[in-house]
Amino acid sequence: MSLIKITDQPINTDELTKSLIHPEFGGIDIFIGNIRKFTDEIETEKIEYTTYKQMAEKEMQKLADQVLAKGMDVVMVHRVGELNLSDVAVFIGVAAPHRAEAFENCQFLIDQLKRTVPIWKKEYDRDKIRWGGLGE
Amino acid sequence: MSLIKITDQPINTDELTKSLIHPEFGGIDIFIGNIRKFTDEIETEKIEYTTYKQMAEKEMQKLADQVLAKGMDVVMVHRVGELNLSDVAVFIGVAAPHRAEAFENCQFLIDQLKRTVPIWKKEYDRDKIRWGGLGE
Amino acid sequence: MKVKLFSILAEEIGATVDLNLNDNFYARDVKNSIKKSYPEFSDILDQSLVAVNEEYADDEEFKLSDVTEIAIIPPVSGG
Amino acid sequence: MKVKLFSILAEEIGATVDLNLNDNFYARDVKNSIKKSYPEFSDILDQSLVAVNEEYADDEEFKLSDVTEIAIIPPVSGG
Repeated sequence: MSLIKITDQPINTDELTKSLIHPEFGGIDIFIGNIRKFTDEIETEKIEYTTYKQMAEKEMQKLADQVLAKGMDVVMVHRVGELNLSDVAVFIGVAAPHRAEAFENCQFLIDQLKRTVPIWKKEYDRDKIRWGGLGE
Repeated sequence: MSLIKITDQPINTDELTKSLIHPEFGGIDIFIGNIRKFTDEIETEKIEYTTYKQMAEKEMQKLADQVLAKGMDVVMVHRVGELNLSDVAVFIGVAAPHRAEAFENCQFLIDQLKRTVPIWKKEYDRDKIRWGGLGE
Repeated sequence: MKVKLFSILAEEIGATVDLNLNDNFYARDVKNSIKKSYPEFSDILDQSLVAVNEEYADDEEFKLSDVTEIAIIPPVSGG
Repeated sequence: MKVKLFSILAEEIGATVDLNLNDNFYARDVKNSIKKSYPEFSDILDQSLVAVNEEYADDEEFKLSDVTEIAIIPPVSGG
């Protein structure tokens, strides 16, 4: 019942959350990343995400498979396109028999997604445009 | 906008999740605990939660205050009464500027809730009734 | 003084138990007093905490006149 | 061979760049070949990885005849 995808549509957090609630599991940890207005002094207006979609979904599936192999359920959805303040960019959920595993694996998935999955952000800040991942 | 409460009504995970999404924060971690069918070999049929409500809400607020004081947003809701398989018993959410803090503080809140908040479960298992927290 | 009981103690003994406490008392006196009447719950009482005025009580002495509410808190199991 | 570009490279250079690769090549050859034509992006290319057939490429040698897709992956920034 795992769901792994890149989408250009708004993320339905309610539907994804409910898909993780099963009687086999007792603990669900969910990470939601949304567009933040301020990063220190920098004010963001919108973010445009692009992706190398086929490869990104493969890389997400590889990460999910490591958690699925331990008998947990996983949801990983990343949105691309133009996102405004508060819009949800990423939803990661792990359902596990016990809560410690749910936390640990959910954090693993978002940490790894940020390291390996080919998705890029172009940040439209009040002062200028910034490309995520590149030094100033 | 923090919300701390004990309720005898079903937990609206969608409403609580959306209440945590603000442009001031970029990372939200949510823990959802639901009624699990199997704990090793033991099959659970339902759980009845009771509470010392005024004190439980005070204890939950004390925990939340520690996280609110660090500038994050917090939701902590625990349901009491008779819960069936899959029903959500607890929802803990932390919204923070950065994700590591969200994970750390969400896990802190559920761990502490289980240690200090006066809520008790009476577990109706297939073989017998078990009171949570007491040795066999 | 009526002491609130919860969980298995409430189910087995009742929602409250009436105790005679001294004008000055310690949290442990509350548990000991219940143990005398209900020795079969000594084991659970040993694992329980005492809450005075909706706060967990430490080893300090309480003045009965300051106390509006006492409760026995068996090991909690929320979540 | 058309090589896919993304992020700032796609915006500045285009969605693909056409390269002449040898029948046997290494991932670094792809980056070096682009650098020759676009020296102004050397810095970004140094930070980028190469993906061959939708997998991150290590230092191994590739046979051009086995390759259906090559892409340059600048530092990722999802999440």
